[in-house]
Amino acid sequence: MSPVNYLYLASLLFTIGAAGVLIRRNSIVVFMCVELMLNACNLAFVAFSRMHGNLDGQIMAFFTMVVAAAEVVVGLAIIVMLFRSRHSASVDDASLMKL
Amino acid sequence: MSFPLLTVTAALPAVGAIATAAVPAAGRVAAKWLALAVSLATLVLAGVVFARFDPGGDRYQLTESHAWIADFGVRYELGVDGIGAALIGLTALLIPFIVLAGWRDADVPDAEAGDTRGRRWRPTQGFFALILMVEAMVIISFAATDVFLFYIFFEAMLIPMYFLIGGFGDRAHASSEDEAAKQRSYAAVKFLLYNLAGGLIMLAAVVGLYAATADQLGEGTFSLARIAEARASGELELATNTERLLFLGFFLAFAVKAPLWPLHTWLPNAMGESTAPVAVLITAVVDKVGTFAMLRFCLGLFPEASSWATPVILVLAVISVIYGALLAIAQRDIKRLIAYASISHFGFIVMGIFAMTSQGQSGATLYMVNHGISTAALLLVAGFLISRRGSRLIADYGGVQKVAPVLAGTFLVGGLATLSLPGLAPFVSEFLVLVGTFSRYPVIGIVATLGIVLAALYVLVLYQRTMTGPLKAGLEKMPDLRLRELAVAGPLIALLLFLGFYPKPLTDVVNPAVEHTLSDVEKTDPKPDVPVTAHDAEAAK
Amino acid sequence: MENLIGLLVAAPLLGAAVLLCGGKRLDRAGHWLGTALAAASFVIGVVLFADMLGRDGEERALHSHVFSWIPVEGFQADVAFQLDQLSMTFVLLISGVGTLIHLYSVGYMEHDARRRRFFGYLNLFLAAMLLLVLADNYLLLYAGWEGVGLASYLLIGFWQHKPSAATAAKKAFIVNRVGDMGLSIAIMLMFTTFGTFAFEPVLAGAGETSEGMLTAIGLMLLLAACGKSAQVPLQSWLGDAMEGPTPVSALIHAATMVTAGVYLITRSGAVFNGAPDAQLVVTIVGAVTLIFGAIVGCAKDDIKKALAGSTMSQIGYMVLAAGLGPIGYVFAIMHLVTHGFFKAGLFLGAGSVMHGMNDEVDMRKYGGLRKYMPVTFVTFGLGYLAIIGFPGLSGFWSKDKIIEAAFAKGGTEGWILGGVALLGAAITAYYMTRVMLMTFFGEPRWKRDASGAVAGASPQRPDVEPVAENAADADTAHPATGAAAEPHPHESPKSMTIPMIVLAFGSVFAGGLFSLNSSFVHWLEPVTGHDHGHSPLSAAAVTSATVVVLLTGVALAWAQYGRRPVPVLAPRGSLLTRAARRDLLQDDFNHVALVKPGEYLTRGLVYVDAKAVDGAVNGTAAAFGGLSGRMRKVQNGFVRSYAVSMFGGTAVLIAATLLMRAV
Amino acid sequence: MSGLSLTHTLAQQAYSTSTGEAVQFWILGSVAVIGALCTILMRRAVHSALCLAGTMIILAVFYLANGAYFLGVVQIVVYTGAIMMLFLFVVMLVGVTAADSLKETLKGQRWLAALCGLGFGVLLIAGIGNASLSTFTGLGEANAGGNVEGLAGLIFTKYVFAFEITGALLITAAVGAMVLTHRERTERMPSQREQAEARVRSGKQLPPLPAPGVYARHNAVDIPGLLPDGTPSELTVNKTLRARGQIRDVSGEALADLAALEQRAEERLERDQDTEDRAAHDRDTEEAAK
Repeated sequence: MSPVNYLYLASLLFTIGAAGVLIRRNSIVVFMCVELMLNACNLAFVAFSRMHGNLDGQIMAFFTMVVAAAEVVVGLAIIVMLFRSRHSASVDDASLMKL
Repeated sequence: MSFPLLTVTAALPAVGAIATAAVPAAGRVAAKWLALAVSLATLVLAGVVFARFDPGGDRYQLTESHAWIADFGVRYELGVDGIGAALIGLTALLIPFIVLAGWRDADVPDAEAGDTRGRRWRPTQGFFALILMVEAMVIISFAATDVFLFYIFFEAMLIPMYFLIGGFGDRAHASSEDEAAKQRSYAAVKFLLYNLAGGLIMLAAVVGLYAATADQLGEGTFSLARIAEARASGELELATNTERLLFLGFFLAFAVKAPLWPLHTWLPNAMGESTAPVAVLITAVVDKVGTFAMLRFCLGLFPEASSWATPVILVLAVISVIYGALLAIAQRDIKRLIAYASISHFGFIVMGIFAMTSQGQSGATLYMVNHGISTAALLLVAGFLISRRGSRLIADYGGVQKVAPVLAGTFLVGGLATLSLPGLAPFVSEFLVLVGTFSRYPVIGIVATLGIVLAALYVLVLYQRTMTGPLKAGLEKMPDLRLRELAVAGPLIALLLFLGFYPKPLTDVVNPAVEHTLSDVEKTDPKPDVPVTAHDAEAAK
Repeated sequence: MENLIGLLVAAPLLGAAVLLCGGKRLDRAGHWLGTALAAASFVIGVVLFADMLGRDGEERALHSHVFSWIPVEGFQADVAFQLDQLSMTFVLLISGVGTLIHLYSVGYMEHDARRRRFFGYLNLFLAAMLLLVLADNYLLLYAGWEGVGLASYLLIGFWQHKPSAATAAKKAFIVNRVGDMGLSIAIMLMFTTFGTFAFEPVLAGAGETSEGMLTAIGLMLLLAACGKSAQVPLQSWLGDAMEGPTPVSALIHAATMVTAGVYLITRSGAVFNGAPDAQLVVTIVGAVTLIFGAIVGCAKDDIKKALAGSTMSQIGYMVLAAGLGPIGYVFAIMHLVTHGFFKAGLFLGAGSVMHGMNDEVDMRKYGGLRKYMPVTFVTFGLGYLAIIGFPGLSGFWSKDKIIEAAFAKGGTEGWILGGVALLGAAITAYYMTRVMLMTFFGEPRWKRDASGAVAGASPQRPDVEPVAENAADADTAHPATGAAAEPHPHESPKSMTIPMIVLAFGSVFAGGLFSLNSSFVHWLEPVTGHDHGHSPLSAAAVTSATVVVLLTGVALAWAQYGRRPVPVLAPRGSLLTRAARRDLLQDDFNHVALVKPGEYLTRGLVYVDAKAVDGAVNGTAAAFGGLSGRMRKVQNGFVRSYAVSMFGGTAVLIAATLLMRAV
Repeated sequence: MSGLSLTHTLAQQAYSTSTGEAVQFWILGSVAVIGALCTILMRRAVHSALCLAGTMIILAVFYLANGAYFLGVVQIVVYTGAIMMLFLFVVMLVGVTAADSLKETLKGQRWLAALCGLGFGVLLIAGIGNASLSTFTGLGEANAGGNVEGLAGLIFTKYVFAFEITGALLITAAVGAMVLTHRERTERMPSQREQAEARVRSGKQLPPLPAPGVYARHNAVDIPGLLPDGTPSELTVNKTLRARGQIRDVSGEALADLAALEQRAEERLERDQDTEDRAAHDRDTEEAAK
């Protein structure tokens, strides 16, 4: 089996995650889907690093994780705020930009 | 560097405008007198310009030239040729009458005036300040010999005009006051949009001109003199298509302003909704900038393109002549009727300009002046009439001449001038235009001649319905012209008569300028088939 | 001497200016001022005439260049006068008859509150007409031409508060405008052809250009003439012009306005001589109008309308003559002058009658007036004899010559035209006799009907009101007619009778005087040229024929109106009669052919302007508004739909990259 | 010879992977995909979170398989351990049971999403497919000195700035989270009196809510107290339990017990009756004997 399959898997997961972002209304779930996409990317990075035989890819994945962590922290905080302010975690309720 | 006469002439009303606007709410009357004084002073200065202008001299005189926006080769260049001088004279002449005629138009009951809603509200001051501001801008645009400078004021004019149209209307002509206000703002917006659209197209053309000159002369310029000189020396050779596009850009803007069919529809609304003095300002002063610019910029900058476009433009012009007259006949509203009449007259002017004959263009220039005066006379008197009844509908009047013979008389004279009766100024110009057009484009000339019959129709129908016949109920108490109103109508009529019998002062100034323009477009008058000299006339006897 | 020419025009012009701008303080003396200035211009005319007689035929023409009017490169219009025999004839006629009419109006209008203005207009009229005949170029003539139009407009519509008057005035002006259009086109043609439009060079150069061009110019001039001289097809305004006060009618019909056309054609003789087709059209127009006017004249019961019809046909005679070329010019002018006398006399007489019958115009309500107003009767009678061409009186000499000339044209045209002219003479005799009989003979019919019938009958001058009276109620009550229950015929005041008497002399002797060893011919020959042609009939034959037909006409009229009493109410009459009463349906024709379509056209255009021209613009605006409204919906504020678009965008980007790499 | 065999094996490793890894890939891969799908399809956030966690663990395994040992561990510790727990924490905070319906409210959103997703996936896969990735060099020598050391080497040399910056980022994030979630009490806390008045004004229940449980026979919070007529009162139970539907309704058995009680009382009374009769009869017979 060729490691390219990892890439296929990664893109598949990424797509699923993206679809989730688009479909789900619950902000937390949406957020999870984003995480899923990030992880898919990480998988791709790792696979690439294996293909090219150097560790830069893994470094990228590493940074991704760090950033993801930070992002999650802030993002969840925002979700909590939202929930407090409008007693709902639905992204559709946060549509004040509507004309 | 001699005395900057033109700058001062233009600056005076601008300063006056600011001063007028600064008058506190209490001093309404003072503001009026101030405005009148300023306009009269401007008239004097314009008289000096006219006197200092030497018909035999250079093409542009009283020139001033300063670098302005060096990076873009924009210069502050002023200078008048005969045409400019005549039109500056016209502007400065009409404004005092407009001020005098609009004496009460902007007044509000003292209850409303002064301190309302916490703000100092001074419509009267604003009205006269705006009028003076327009005057200043118009004068500059007549004097500008730098395309960019002209463009700026050509556009800036719209702002005060917008407020004059939208802000001040004759009271209670429509069913209700706010109904009237709605129509007014519609008219104002329409005016603004039409002219802005034209102006933007022109802006594109201006930029294009800069690019072309920058491309060929090394450094871009807007100076008429520089461009003409470059063109003469062959440095500047615009590609045919470029020139045509630029021409169209300029012409559209001017055709909207002029206005030429089918870009005319803003005029009836604007003139109908605004007060008579403002309507005069629109049709007699501001619109002239459009026709003037055709003469100076379209022909001056793009000769080949002008002659290329001539046939189409002439057809449009003749359509305007007939179309405007026909619609004038059908109008029920005095001011709109006059507006459509003006459209017809502007058709004549454009026709004269693009006939490319000395008669046509001299005629067109005279026409600008005469139409200004005659329309002012007719429209202002109509305004007095309307102010008495508070209605613009022809149907609301009748038999006025019994109660107000002088008003009726002045109205009739104004009307006769509009239908260009010999002995009154417009006849001279109209006939010149007709002859000038006919001698090169006979068919168009003949069709346009229909215009004089139609003109008789709409003027006389208007007069018959308003002034003659049995007296309409409610008009019994209508007063005749007051002294102030006589002071407006009288001099205008006198002027019409004078220029009708002795237009020489004007033609002397205008002819050389027209010769220059014709030489720009490299056109000469068509020669008569059988030139008859006085000599063989003698022989024949 | 040259400088005096300017004064001819200046005097009445000054009068007009003073009277119109003078204000109320001139009300008392204004009319005398006007009359005096008119007289002054007549006197000047006489002086110049005497001076002119002093020189011999060729050198008689005087020129005076006053100032340069419209100087534009190649287009030099001057205010310059030319006084030759032709102009002189007109000057004398205009100022002479004009002065008399002024005098007459002093009496006629004395009850009118706006008499001052009336005289102002009269002076303006004279000034314009004099300018017309004195101009030395076509443009200045055009100025006078339009000036006449204006003056006629003001005078016909003098009683403006009467809608009928206002309408008539407007009609006159506009119909004239159509003619003016012809004149201006003619001038433009001249300018493009000859590079000038002064009489001398144009007429001198006429020979050098193509016949086609001359025909074009000629036809345009004819159009102009038709307008002013009320020739078919532009005749319709003349009848309505009777709405004006009677002196105005007299002035328009006798001395000034309608003669302008004849003057124009005669003046432009050189052009017409070069264009036989144009001439033919002129003669046809003349002939048609001649009959047309005559027929209308027969049917009218309104005395002024009847006279108007006769004017039309008499002018027809002149135009016909002018169309004949050098054979006719002189006689056209001669008839014009004699006609000036007797027609003025007739109108003033008619006015005097109306004055006596408190403005009743219906001849069927006259009758037997000769006992009550003898002077009027005599002068009117002389005028009548003159117009029907009773041998020895003015009309006879001039009209007879025209008929001769018509025959002398030769060929079939000659016969036809001559025949028409003869027929016209017969009809003229008929309807004028009719007028005469209905007015002055027979038993009075104005006593018969109950009081108020006359009072109620269409009043001519409802405007006669005390100066002080409040203007507002003037059109509700007409003091002049409202007051008088019953007519009391009486002779008119001196100021009215004197002019009539003078004119009567003119209408008796002028013709004879002119024909005395054909002095008039010699007088005009240098200007118009003259040749006798070769008449297929001897002069005697024509004369006798003329006399015979006019006697038949008279006899017919006598048979119908002299022997049996005239019914007060007009009988229904034959189809022709009814048509003729309606001016042979000219107005109906115009209404159907021009007015209605015009109205529809303008209304349609208004719609087009609002919907199409304006609608196009508004439509564009609306389109943009709608579009942005749609676009707006996309911005729904839902994060997820934004995300979809982002995601889609990424997909598209990827697709693009792949494509690029694939390519 | 041996070196040669070594290079050979390296090449072997380079061009394809071991069968074991293949088997593992196919099994775990499909599980991961299923987990992902469950993540986006489960109606309850909790379940989604759990599925996601599962997927992440599988990914960790894949990292390990790809020679990213450090990352694999970090994945489990940080992601599955920390981040997912954070998620669960928030889910609890928001309410575990709030199951949102999967019914789409935005028009066409779902179709568009499906379309985009499909197109995107297809494109991505196509892209990978026609990218020339056939040959690849394994991590053999990269990891020669140990994976962690390798990474450390890179992080502290090549990527040191990025590393520092991410550190700063983390700090900022932490502070930011605190700032966001910290609620400043801006106004004075309402006194008891004010609260009471507010309650009166809003017409809420004034006295404390009735306690759950019945007659001290039950003291569980999930059992509603009974009204005098024996029907259960919702008010007595915590609304979370109510929301979860975890209410044990005991009113039925209470009534049954009551009935049974009366039944027994009945029987007891009857028995007393006939014993008295018998007693009376005995007394009569005794009196007759005398």
